[in-house]
Amino acid sequence: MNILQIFEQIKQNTDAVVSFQEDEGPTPSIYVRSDSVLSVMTYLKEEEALDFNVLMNHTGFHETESSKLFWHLFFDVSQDESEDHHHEEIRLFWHLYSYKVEHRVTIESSVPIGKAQMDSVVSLWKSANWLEREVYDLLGVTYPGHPDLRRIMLPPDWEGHPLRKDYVAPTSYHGIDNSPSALTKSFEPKGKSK
Amino acid sequence: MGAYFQNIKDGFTTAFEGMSISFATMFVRKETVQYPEVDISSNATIAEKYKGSLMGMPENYRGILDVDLSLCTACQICQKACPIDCIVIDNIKCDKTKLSDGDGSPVLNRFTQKEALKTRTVTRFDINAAKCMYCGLCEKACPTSAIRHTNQFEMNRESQEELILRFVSDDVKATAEKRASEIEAEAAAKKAAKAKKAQEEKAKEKGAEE
Amino acid sequence: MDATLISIGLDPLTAKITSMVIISVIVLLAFVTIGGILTLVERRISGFMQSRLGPNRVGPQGALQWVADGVKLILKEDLIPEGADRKLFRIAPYFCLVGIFGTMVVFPWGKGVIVADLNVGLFYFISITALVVFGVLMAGWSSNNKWSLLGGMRAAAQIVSYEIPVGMSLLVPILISGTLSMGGIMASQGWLPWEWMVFKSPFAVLSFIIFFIGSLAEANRTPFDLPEAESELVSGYCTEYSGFRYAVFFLSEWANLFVLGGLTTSVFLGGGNLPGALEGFTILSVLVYLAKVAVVIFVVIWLRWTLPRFRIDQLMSLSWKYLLPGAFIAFLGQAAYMLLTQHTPIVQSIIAVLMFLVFVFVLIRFGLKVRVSINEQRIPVNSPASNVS
Amino acid sequence: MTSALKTEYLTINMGPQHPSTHGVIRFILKTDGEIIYECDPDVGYLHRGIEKIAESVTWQGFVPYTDRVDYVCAMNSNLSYCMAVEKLMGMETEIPKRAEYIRVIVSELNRISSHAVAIGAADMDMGAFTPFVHFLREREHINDLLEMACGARLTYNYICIGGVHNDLPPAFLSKTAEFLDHFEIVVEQINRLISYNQIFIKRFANVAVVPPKMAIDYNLVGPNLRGSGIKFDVRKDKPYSVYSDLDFDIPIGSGRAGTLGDCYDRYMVRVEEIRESIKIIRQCLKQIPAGETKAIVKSTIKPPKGHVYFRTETPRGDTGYFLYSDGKTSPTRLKIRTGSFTGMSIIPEIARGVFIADLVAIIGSLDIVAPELDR
Repeated sequence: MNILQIFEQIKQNTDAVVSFQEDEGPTPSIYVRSDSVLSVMTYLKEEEALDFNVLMNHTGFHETESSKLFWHLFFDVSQDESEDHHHEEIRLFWHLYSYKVEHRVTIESSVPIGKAQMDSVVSLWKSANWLEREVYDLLGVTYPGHPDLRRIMLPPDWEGHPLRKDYVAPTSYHGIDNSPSALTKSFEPKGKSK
Repeated sequence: MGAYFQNIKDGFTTAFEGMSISFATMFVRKETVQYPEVDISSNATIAEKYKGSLMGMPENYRGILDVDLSLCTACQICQKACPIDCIVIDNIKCDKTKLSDGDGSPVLNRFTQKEALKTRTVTRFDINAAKCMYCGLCEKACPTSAIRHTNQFEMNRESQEELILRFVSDDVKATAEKRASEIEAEAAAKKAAKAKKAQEEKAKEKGAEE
Repeated sequence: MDATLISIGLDPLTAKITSMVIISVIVLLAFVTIGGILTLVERRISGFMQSRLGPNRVGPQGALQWVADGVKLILKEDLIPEGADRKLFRIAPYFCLVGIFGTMVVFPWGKGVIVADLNVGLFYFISITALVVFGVLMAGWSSNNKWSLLGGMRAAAQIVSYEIPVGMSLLVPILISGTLSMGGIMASQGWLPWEWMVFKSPFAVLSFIIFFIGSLAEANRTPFDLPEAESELVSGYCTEYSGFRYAVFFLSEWANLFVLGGLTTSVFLGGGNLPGALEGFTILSVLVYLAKVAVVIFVVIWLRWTLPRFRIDQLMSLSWKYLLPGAFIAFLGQAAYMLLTQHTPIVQSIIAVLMFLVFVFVLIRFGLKVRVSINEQRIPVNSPASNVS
Repeated sequence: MTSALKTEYLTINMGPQHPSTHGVIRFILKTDGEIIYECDPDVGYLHRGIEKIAESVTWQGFVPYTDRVDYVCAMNSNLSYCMAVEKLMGMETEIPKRAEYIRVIVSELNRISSHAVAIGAADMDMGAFTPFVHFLREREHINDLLEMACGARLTYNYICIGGVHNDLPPAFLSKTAEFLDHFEIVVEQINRLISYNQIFIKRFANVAVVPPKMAIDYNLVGPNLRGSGIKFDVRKDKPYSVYSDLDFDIPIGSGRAGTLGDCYDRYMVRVEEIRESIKIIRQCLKQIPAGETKAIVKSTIKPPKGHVYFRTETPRGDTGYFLYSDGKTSPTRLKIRTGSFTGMSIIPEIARGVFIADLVAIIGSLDIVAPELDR
């Protein structure tokens, strides 16, 4: 089943707010508003004809440009969401696959950076457990409903979420100095902007 | 009960099988390369001294970087290609043919005089061998094959500073800088002369007008 | 030696004490040397089995590697971990050492070359090696390290379990020779292979196999090296040991290997027996004995570098479900066999020769297998000569 | 063993430096004597922030970093990343045929060497050191071949966006053929040495059974998934590169020593995959065409805005590269979903009620490589 058919099915059978995105790269995705992600996922998993039994990947990134926000114009963003929402957001991706039907789908959603919260899908796929922990660790998205949400890659007392674009690496950690030496500095590029 | 005796039988026969192989291995050639005695960077020695089945070093082995400054055009492509910033190149505008040693042969560049006048000269070419990850991207990016990997891999030094390969010596740098300032001065003098001439002409024109 | 000392003018008591001291020093040095050399031998052999050369830098072909290792270990700092039971920690290695070196008293180096041919020699042998358990358990407990503790507990469970099948299987040679003395057991065998204890009856073969497997387990050799299973327990009971104390553990472990070989040889493989014509050449007897021990040690090393390790429950099930019933069968079977054939020694001899022929047949089968494997491994690959272009 | 005999649990810290964790992984074990009651894997000791680094290097400059994601099969990591970028740029049809074949040859050679290490390490965990060294010896031959192709033994950086960096040296193909003839026999010999050994089978059989449903739920991939009896291989089911032209089988677990999906099944799937890889390379050596080895690619590429999730079959299973491009010279987001990561997440569940020695077997049979796990 191709992604357009899947999109139509979702649109017909759930009351979720979805839209089809095809202009972004070789794999089109289905955009789902953050509050209906869990219901769409449950539908995708449990509908026999779709039967998405694998969550291959779950990830996200920090979108600093507001170009993506036109989606919210379409979908009538409620007023109570914070102002940060209109500047920066975290876009989340789920890549699903079905060993039975042998088709795949990319689900996309976004949460505002000030209120980075997403429903956990651990109840549907157990592989979501570690993947969501990783997103929480590196991007700072919290998952209410996750059984064991703690840092996975970084130490428990680490501050900040490194994959956010505004993250500044600490110069020291528990007394371990991380600032570059004179030697390293002399090799820092001048012309290259990094 | 059958499984019980099957276990015993399988235990003995498979152990027997395994023992035959480990015993046989004792009589087959050994793969150890006795490194300092066998010079592994030379294929000839390896063929002569070493009886195992490992090969010597290939032609395109990616060892410690080396730069042929007579080929370098100071274009800084390698510096940009390096993913970990272990190459630093500084350059200045300079007449390279003047940068010669006693017998008159050019030190830095073998370009013709005309070209040399236009090219830039490297005043700093440092490679941090401690940081280099030997990926070969600089070698592939270089348009003149000035930077390349050698088949050397031995480079133990006492400090990190000694691991920095400096290809331009301070003398050459000083000479180049001196020459550059001379060129600048010459250019400035020329410009000044030109300006003066222009002024004089202007004055002349003014005088003629008057 | 006493007599020599008395003849140069010492009184009998002093002579006795002096000779004991001299003998102890000789024995200690001999065992240290044997243990040391065996570490080297093991490393070289394992190297050859893995297409490597093994240590070959110190001395000709690495012959002095063990000395260098020993010196290094002695010079190292002696660490005792924080929170360790210091007394037990210090004393534990010596229990292992005494357990192994104590066997020296009844160790038959050859025909007639034995310190004390006790009439309960074999019994003494089994009892004194049990001291090793205490050393290992103490080391594991006192280290204040959970991995060490697990190693110590495993060792205790393992060695205590395997004492039983080993003891049972040794009853068969005792039945055949009718004595517990090491010299007596050795004397009851001849120099020809089919006169050895192992080929005397089918049940002797069974008891030999059980004894060999069981003593591997008692010496903590792979496939039974659970107490110091490297990939599981880091280094088991000796994880926290360093320096001289570690060297003592190390040494007693390899000396134990020699003891294992020695016991197997003297009880089952004919010891240092010589043909009648050569009777009296003690040195030759010792050499024959040592050669046999070397073969047994080689087999043990070879097994170690071939087989994977058991799991603890499989280890226990092997001991209680396979070896122990086997040992009982061997013991009862041997008794019945002797009862049936006691008046027909010729039948006994024929069966012994047959057993030996079966063994030779197995050896030939094995040789053919090895030849095939060697040929398979000799298929050329990446020949360096062709690489030079 | 009644509940009246229950004792206090012993908390043991296994790792981060432990001989059997193959890298830096830590397990916090709650045990009852030797039996594990609870196992909590603590990962992240090798987290080098490769995904963060990607945000500041160029698209081409990231290729050497993919070597470091999984150094046991660097060639496959190169391939995954480069194909993902090519897909993002829409240039997957421009790759020359010869380059595709070279890519398949080198990545299958690398798969063999990776499986050799995986199998050897599993043997070593079981206490048999010799097979491990034998496998490493064979791996050295492969390293020699790959060094001949690209000049490095471990971190190759050979496959680049648009093809491969340089053509194979003339002797490469004949030497590879020679090696395969040698290796096919030797691998069977090493199997006789260890894989068919009764003690070894008993150690691996019926340990840590992963039923097919659980394997899917936890998203096990690659040999671990196939060990549970699910016939899925990205090379066959979603073919990329020239795999659709090649003929090979997908070995799956069948419970040959006990239960379907036990450690021995996962182990033997790898052994059989080595044979399949040999088959693939032999076909490639026959079919490889002459021609260019690299498509024309700009020195600084800027893929169009968009995202892609590209899957390839690496030795540790279906590895996914998620790329998001903003049309700049470096990725906005790069995420690597690796086989070890999902493989590791199943351990708390299957390592309940097993011996400590079995946990070692589980790690060995799942073939977890710490740098790939943490990235």
